[in-house]
Amino acid sequence: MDKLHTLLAESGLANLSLGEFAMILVGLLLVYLAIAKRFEPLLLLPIGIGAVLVNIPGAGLYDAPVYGDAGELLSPGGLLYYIFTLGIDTGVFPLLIFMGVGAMTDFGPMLANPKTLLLGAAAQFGIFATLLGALGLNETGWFSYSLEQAATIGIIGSADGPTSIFIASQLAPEILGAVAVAAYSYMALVPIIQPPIMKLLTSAKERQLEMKQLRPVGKRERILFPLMLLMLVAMFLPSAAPLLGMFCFGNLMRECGVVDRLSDTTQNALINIVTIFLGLGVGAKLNSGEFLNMETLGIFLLGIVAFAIGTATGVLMAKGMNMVSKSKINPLIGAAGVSAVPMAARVVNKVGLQANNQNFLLMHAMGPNVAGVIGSAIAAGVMLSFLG
Amino acid sequence: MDKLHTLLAESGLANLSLGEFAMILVGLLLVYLAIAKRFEPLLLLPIGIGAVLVNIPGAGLYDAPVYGDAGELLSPGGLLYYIFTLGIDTGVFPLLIFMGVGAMTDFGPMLANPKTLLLGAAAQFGIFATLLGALGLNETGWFSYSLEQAATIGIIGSADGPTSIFIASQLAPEILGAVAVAAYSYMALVPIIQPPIMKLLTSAKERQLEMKQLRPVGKRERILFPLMLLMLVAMFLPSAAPLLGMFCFGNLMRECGVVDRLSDTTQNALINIVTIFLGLGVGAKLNSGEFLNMETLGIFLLGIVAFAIGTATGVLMAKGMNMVSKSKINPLIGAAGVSAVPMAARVVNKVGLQANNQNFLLMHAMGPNVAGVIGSAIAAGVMLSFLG
Amino acid sequence: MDKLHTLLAESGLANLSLGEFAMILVGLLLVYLAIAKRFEPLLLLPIGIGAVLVNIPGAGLYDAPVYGDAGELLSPGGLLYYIFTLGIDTGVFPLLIFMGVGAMTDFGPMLANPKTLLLGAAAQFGIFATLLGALGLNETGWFSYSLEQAATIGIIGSADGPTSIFIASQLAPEILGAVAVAAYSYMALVPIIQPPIMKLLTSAKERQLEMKQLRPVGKRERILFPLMLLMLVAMFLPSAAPLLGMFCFGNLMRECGVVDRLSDTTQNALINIVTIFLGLGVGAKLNSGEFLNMETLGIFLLGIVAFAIGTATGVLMAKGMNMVSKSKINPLIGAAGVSAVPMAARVVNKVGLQANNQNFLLMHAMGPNVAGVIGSAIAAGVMLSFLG
Amino acid sequence: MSELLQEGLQLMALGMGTVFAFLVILIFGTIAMSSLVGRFSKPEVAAQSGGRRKSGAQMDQIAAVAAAARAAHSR
Amino acid sequence: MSELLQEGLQLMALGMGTVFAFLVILIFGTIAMSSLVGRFSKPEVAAQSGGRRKSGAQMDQIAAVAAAARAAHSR
Amino acid sequence: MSELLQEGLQLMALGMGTVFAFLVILIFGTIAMSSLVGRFSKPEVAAQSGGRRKSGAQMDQIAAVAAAARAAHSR
Ligand code: NA
Ligand code: NA
Ligand code: NA
Repeated sequence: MDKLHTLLAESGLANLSLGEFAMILVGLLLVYLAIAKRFEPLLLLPIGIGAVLVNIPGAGLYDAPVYGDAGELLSPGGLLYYIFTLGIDTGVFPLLIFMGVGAMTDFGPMLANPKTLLLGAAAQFGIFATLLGALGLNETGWFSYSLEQAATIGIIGSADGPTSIFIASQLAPEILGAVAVAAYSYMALVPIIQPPIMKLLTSAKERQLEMKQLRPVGKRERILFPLMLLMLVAMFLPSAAPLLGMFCFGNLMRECGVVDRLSDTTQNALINIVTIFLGLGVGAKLNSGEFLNMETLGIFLLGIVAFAIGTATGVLMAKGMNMVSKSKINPLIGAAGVSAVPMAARVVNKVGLQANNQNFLLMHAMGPNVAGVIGSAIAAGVMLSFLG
Repeated sequence: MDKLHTLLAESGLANLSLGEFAMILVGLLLVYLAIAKRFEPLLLLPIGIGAVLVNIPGAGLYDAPVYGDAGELLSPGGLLYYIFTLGIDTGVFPLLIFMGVGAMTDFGPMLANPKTLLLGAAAQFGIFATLLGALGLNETGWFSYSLEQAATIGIIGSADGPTSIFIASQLAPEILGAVAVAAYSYMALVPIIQPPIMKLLTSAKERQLEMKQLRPVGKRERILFPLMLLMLVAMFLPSAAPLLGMFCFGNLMRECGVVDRLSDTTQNALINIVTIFLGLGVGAKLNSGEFLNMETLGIFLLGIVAFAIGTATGVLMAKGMNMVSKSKINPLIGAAGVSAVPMAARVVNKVGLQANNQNFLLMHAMGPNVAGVIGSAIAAGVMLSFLG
Repeated sequence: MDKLHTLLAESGLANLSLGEFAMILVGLLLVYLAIAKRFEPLLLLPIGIGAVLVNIPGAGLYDAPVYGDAGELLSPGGLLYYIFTLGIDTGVFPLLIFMGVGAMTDFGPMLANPKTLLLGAAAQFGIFATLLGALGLNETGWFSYSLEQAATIGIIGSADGPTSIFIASQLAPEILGAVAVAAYSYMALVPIIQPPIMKLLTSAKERQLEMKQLRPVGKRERILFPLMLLMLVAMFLPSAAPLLGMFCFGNLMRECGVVDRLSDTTQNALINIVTIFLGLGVGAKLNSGEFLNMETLGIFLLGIVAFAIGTATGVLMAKGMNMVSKSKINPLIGAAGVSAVPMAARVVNKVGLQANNQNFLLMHAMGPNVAGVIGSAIAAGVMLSFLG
Repeated sequence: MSELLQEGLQLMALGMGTVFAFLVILIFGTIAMSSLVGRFSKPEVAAQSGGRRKSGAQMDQIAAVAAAARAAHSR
Repeated sequence: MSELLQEGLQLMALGMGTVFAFLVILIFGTIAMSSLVGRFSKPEVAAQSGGRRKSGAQMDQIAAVAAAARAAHSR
Repeated sequence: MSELLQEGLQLMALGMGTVFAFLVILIFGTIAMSSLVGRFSKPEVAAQSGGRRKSGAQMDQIAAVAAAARAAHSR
């Protein structure tokens, strides 16, 4: 009977704190959003399950292993602990994902119209405005973000999951969970966040503007571009080299045509395996102590501001470019500069078609879209260099 | 000439102990059973090769690495050492396999006829009877199993490889090799072990009973079931959360329909890679010191008893249910409650067809079969909670 | 402004040493050779990128992690550091590649004509002659190779990438980068290195010799061969057991016919993932301190000598065998004994066709070709036993 | 009876009790869940387990756009 | 204005400056690269991104020969 | 001659000796194995290396039953 009492005393119900209960609900909410609303399911489903698992009292899935004096294993750690410690704390998983994203990225549209890179630069203003916003919130007295935390929150505006997770792991691991969830949630909400801003800042006539078809891009340009990008990073911003180095490596494997078996595996088995582990590991950071507080509320508030500002500055930059350049671009494609690949480009296409049903902007929006990935990796590099 | 002597003195033949020789033969026997008899080849082939490799004197495949005072690597460890230490001691590999098994499991038949879950419960009696049997053997004075070891031996009766290996890694790593080999061997022997017991406990008329076709099961039920199971585990038996949590996660990836690329990788590349390493790592525990003794003999004796008792209690439970319920089930399907997915369900189908050539029981037996997986994971959780 | 100075001061250009600049050029050269010249692109592309990344000053991709007193992570390490430390220093990646190569190897042609194994033995003379050559170079006073380094340089003559990397990781990690690059480069240059030597040592009439078609080889022989090879290694040369054990395991998975899903994954996802990491990790050893010196020059000089001598002794052995045996073989196939699978066999085929356009030697050359893999693994084992 | 054997009996009782209790709860949970799903949802076509169901939304997004890009852009 | 806020402003100026500077350099680099490629290379068929292009040389070498071996040898 | 060079010669002799000795043993082993297989086994169709040979038994068991379940159960 004694043992029965122990078992009952160890049951989840008997030990569940209110915080754990709330976090399990948060995990289930993420699972719901992933499945029923298709919110970035590849990440939010594993994150949600990770959050549920880590908050089961007594399950020990995030326990550290215990070693004896001679280094022998006394008690093994939990699965989520190993995943987080080996893959996320070290930055390894986000970098591998970035390699995979590189192998999935087609730079063709950007190479055909390189000035769209400027749109990818402008949209990064969302990152830094949000950083300032976070520091401004401190002035209310309700929040107390460090500069590292503010920078990490700003990077939500990169609209780029692995970049956000990598920066959080390097600068402010204590808010990694909230930042990752905010980043992926808002990426999924891009079709709701962006269109009103895009319409507010453009006239119907601007939105109707059709762009001329992009020139085809040859194989050599595709091969040389990632190498050139890597060299520029090496010369000017080495702190961005881990992120952009792996990205360029992935893209080079894709385009070079001589290592297709490596490229295929990178785009499939490898990125899928790492995605599962990355998601579970991020979910493991969704514990009540680090998540259920004002700071998290601020993160979600600021995150959506970051997306909105990035969208706006992207569109405004496009309008500015039209003032000085004679080859006009449709200012809507500036909104794709936030990245959120490829959701933002699709949104641009949709809003363009609403204004003019012959106006197919998808390919034109892909340029700023992938430019936004580069732009926010550069912004991330500046932050690492400034704060790291 | 000096060096030649060294080389000869280091040769396997010169150093092979009788125990190592015997264990190499055991490894080759497992390879033979895997290839020629198709005994669970996915596991027994790597286990057999692992056993051969670890018993080659001087090959150093299970050597621990040696570090200097400053933490620098003086001498690298052996491959099997790394695999075992990182993947099995930690419990990581069995849990990943369980995720993969979850992604391969179809709960449809069980959802269509949930009362078959009771059969999966009853068959777990084999586990606990065997635990008692192991402790009883101690009374002979020839054996001296600890309670942890007895529990680990009992879990062979789960007829579930990763569950057995996980429990052994947590409770009694010193008998992991023998327990894993016994578990997989008897799973392969299910077509020989089960039919006599099934026929002994049922009349020909009972065996002829046809069951009505199962209702189709909708997508929502399939998605909600793993979530519900996970919540029940979280509430009532957190110690089972690592095993069942990963299992439910895998199954949810399979059924939710929004992360098919993750589900595919989980069912293929990921589970295959982990299976190879798990097998090699288990094989590395087949050393003469831990394997060639009375305890191992007892493990093999008790393991088959566990299977037999589980089969019997599953069938008897089915007969009991027929006494109180008006919708009759064919008692043969109770035998599938031991798990051994899907071998036990096939055996049920075959024995059913022998009695009545129109009696297709395969789908009906899949319900208790997967229920047995859940049942033995629950039993494992109780043991971890009681003894961990 | 202060921070801007910091950023500029941290830029790659400001910190790039001449050595780093040179090594980045070396990395780019390898990338060029991989893509434009198709020099073993699966390895040389990742090696080249790894070399570029590791030589970007301030990028920190090869930084070791820093831990606090309580074992907590103060500063995470770089990706290439983790890859190298976990996968190459330990010897794990080369062994996994060897498993994959085993799963891709068809021993059929060798089993049909086992005496071609002698050719694979003779060609290993290149390894040991080069070892002597390296020690001889010491006499000039310009080089100072240790015995371990000389042996590692010799193993370039194995014409087998993973064997070279494994031996270097175990005996002389400080020259691993140069040795790996030399090994893969010369493997790519086999079509240029071998033909002149082959033509020099054979008469046109010898080259025209057609060989009779090989007998078909049954499944049982294919299954038993890797097991027999493994047993012989266990008995006579345990130090070769890690390499040949994994090789035989891979081949057994391929041939046994009962674990095709493991074999498929080994030949695809697993070997591709490990290849990417192995390449990046090897590239991380291409730093100016260890690469830009006389020793590296010597390694490249000696490496080509090793290939040339191995080719010559393989051909001469074939001619010798023709003197004592009545079933004649075309001496060209001796050149395939250096391994460089399958490049060397293709070269043999091409040279044979030049002499006689009906003379298809590809299959006949595959025997010595895979024999060369075994032969050099044995040679590697002797070195490990002698020096390890 | 040895103390160990007594502990074993205790573990057996506890274990089988828990297994049955848990699976009985699971049965009721499953029945309730299925009936709720049946009541509150539109008639649904019986789903096929696993495998790919709908095509469009399934593909990884990046891959999808990359494919679109390829198709539309570089002919 | 707090010191933190000042640092934030500094970081913003530095960050946006670097992002624009870098991407402008990248634009010029890309234009230069494309025009060089256009000038110094034979007219090239527009490439399709990723995927398999040429078939022969693509396959892993060992696999290729293994396949050849199978086809030619054991019928 | 330096001591190192002597050691090198020793290693060469030992190495080539071992390589030849091992491969000669392997030749005899292979010939013996092949002839034993030929003598004691029924005439066998020449096998194709690697790849899938027989279909039925190849599939992973769980997957097999899952597939069966799908086919038979939820249409
Ligand atoms: Na971005
Ligand atoms: Na079971
Ligand atoms: Na070789």
